Amino acid sequence: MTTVEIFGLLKEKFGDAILESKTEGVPSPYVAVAPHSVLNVALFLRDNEQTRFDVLMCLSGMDYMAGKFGVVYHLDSMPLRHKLTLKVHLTAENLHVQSVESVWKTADWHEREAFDMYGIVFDGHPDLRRILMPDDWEGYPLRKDFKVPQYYNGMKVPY
Amino acid sequence: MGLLDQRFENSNVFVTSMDYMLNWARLSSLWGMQFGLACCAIEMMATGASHYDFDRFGTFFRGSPRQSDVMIVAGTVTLKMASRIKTLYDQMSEPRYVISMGSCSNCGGPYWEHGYHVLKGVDRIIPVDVYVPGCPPRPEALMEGLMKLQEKIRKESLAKG
Amino acid sequence: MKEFLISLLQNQILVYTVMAFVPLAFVVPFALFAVWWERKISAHMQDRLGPMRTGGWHGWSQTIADIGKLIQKEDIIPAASDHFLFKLAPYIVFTGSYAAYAAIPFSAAYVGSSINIGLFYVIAISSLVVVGLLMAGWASNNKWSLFGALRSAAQIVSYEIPAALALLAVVMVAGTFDLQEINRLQGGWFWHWYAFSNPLLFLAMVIYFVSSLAEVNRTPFDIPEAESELVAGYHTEYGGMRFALLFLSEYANMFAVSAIASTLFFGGWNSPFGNALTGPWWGLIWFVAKGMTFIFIQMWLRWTLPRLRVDQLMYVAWKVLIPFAFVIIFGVGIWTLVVR
Amino acid sequence: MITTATTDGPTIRRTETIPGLRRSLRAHEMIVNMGPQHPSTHGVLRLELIVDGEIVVDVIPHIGYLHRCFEKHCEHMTNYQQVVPYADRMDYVAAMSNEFGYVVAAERLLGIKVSDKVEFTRVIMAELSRIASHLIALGTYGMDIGAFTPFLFCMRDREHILDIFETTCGARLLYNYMWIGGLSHDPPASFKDKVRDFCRYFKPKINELNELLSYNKIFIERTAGVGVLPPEVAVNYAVSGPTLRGSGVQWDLRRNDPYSVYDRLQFDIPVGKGIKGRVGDCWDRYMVRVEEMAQSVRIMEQAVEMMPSEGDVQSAIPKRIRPAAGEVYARTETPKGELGYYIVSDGTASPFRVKVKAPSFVNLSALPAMSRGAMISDVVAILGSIDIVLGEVDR
Repeated sequence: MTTVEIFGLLKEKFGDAILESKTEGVPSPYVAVAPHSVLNVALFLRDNEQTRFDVLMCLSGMDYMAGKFGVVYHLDSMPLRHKLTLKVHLTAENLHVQSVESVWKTADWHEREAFDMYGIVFDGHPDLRRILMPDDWEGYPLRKDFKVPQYYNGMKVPY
Repeated sequence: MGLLDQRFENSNVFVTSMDYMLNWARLSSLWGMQFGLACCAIEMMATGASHYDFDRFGTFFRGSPRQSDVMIVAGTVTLKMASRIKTLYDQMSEPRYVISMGSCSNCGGPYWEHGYHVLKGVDRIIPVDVYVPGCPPRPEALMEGLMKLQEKIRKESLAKG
Repeated sequence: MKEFLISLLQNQILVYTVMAFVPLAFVVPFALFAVWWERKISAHMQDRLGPMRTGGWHGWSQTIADIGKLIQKEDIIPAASDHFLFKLAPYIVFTGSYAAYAAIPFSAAYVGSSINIGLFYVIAISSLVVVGLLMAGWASNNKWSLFGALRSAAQIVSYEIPAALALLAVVMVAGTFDLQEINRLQGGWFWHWYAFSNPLLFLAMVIYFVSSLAEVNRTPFDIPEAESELVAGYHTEYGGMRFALLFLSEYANMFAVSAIASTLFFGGWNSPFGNALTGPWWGLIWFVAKGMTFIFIQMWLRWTLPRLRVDQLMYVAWKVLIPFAFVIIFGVGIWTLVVR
Repeated sequence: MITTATTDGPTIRRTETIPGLRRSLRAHEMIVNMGPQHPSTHGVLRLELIVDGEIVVDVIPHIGYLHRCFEKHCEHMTNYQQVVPYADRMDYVAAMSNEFGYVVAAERLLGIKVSDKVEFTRVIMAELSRIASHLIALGTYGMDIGAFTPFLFCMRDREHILDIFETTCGARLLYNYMWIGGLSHDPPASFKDKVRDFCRYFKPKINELNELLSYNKIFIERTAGVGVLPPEVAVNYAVSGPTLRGSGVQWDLRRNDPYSVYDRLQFDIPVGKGIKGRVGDCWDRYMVRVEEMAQSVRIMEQAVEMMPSEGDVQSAIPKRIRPAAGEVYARTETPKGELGYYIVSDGTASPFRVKVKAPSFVNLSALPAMSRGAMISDVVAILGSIDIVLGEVDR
């Protein structure tokens, strides 16, 4: 199925939770979803006979600058050989999005990484801890406004 | 300055030959610590393997820091890893030596500018005896580094500190 | 030899002290040589050269330098360890492996103590090693060490049984525990050696050899010090001279089990060619050569085989080797009845 | 108060909830800390093993000891080309494959089509890189199981590959060879002969490895039936590469989502069949790698014949790399599995965001699922069989 068809399918099923779909002007078309309905959409996409997205290829946190954040899901279907990009847009005031760890186990570490790097909180994640950075690290390094600390545990960080 | 120190100021036959023996033993048997951090570790493995064969110098790798003499810091030292490297260094028994292998552990390497999680040089936490430049250094370069360390050990003296 | 020394020194205690140090004059150079030998053998099996630079010719003095360096190393005793046991353990391990040499007949003219229960003594005293290893692992207060020690205790205790049973088969044929006597019974050509004179004893030899590998922690049974799992096993926390002592006793142990194997199954100091090339000195040469052959096989296996898992190790001991050893003992009993 | 000292981090009380385990320790359990300096963690991985005697109750991987801020660096580069050296340093065992993935993604973003000569050279390089990576994986796996010699044999064969790389681009390990739109150097005149020679040399060596290690009784005992990863779990964890194929799923991006010129080449996709144990055990994963090396040789033999000798390898390199605002997700099959680059461009000369889906990162996340209930020695075997590279896990 193409992104347009999937968008139609989702719109029919979830209504307002599906925000928009861009299929022109960008190399990768995508479907945007509201943060509070990601879990249901993900479950639907995985289990529906027409979509069967059994693989979450990639989950990326995003910082679009000026207080806008996002999460991008790249889905792949092994049996049906089609792909889909899901996007969730967030604002700096409310960095909460549903976790899809229960749908795709692989999301576990990806979500921890997005939390570690951007501070995006995945509600319902069983074990949301920092994954790459040390536990006592302050700040979210991949945010565009991140300032490198001068010292960490007594070690000088900048060159 | 005590009497003993003055005695050893001028090297005599006994001290020099003793020094020679002890230094020879130390420099011929530099057991490395078996741990690699990043890319350079692969080159370190290649150095230890058949084609280059570190064992020719008497160097082979021990898993335990207690039994190793030289720590080859092969790769990028991150802030999370730094305290562990310090611990490992502390666990080694004297006389111990450190070879910093590769640009990353020398000075941060390609990560010197934006590497918010990279320690810019392992010499900020432990003393380094020999720096081997390169990204990664070729096995020949690492051997050269080891031989430089041997030269350094050869000049050490038991009596003169 | 003892009589000669007594007549020379006129003092029993002095003589025994001297006699006790004679094997040391063999063990220490042997260990130095064997470590170098192992490194060269492994290197040549792996398309390498091994030590080449230390001491000139093919790095012959590599191990001497190693020992020289280990002597100079700082003596570290971890703060959280049990200091007394930590210090004691290497000596116990070494004592266990060295004491076995007292009863090993190096030559027709030399055996430290020609007791009539020599074999029994060797089996018994070498168990002391386990105590030392357990002590080392426990006292280090390191989990990897503890794992290594417990594994090695379980392993050595288990493999003592098939080893002892296999040796018992020889004792049944020979009718004596005296190692010197067992050697004499195998005199003559090499087909008089027990391994070749009796097919059942050949099997017993195989069982003994496998078990002895486990007893000295060699691959494929090197799980107590499994590099890739337990870092260095029970001697993880040992450095410097204490480590050297543990290392030395490992090699001493290797030769001890090889010596037992060659004594019981391959005629010990007997020449393979009947009455040719015999005599005390030739006996020593034959004995060491046979022991070295076994050590070479041990090294060969070590650099070829992977290692077993701890439960598979127990499986091999209790479900394979011990039943077979019993079968062999039974068979030897019947053989002895029928042949005699 | 019973305390359990770990060599790393603070002392943990039994009554405290352990992060990652989400419960406190039971009375018969013990924490064993494996790594970051441990001979068999293949780098600086740290595993917290919750053990009951020798049985592993749970495994908590701790990563990030080699987090080198790859994604931050990408955002700070002055142009897209400068990312390539950093991509090299992610999976440093198979750097060519990483570059390949990045240039495929960047070229898709820019809409560049490169010549056949470039494509075939890249394919040959990537396959050589695959063999080099698998050799290290198999060799170190032998070492994990306790056989030291296969490792040295593998490293010896790997040197032949590095020689080819060295004559082509001058570097042994990290190359910066593939550029967006081309290659840094024209392959030398002797390139094809060298590759052919290598193929001829290498084929018998696979049998040597099989005789020495693969069909060794002890090796099979140690690996068969250990660390079984059922196919549906594997897919749910999105593991990829030999780890996925070892579970019997025939999925290879070179075939299923072809990029470059792989659709013009003939090769098989080996999958785990559970010959020695069950489908998806360590031995299957190991054997998939061995068979893949033979397939890589096959690909190279074809590619060498199909590769045109004439042509400029730098003709398609753009003078100024400035893609229009947009994004691309491109994935390629590296030795470790599916390597995905998600590149977002905002129309400037430097990438706005580069996210890497690293195969090792994902494969490692399935480790706890595989190793619950195994023994400590098995954890080492399982970890070796999924073949992680920490540079890629931590990026």
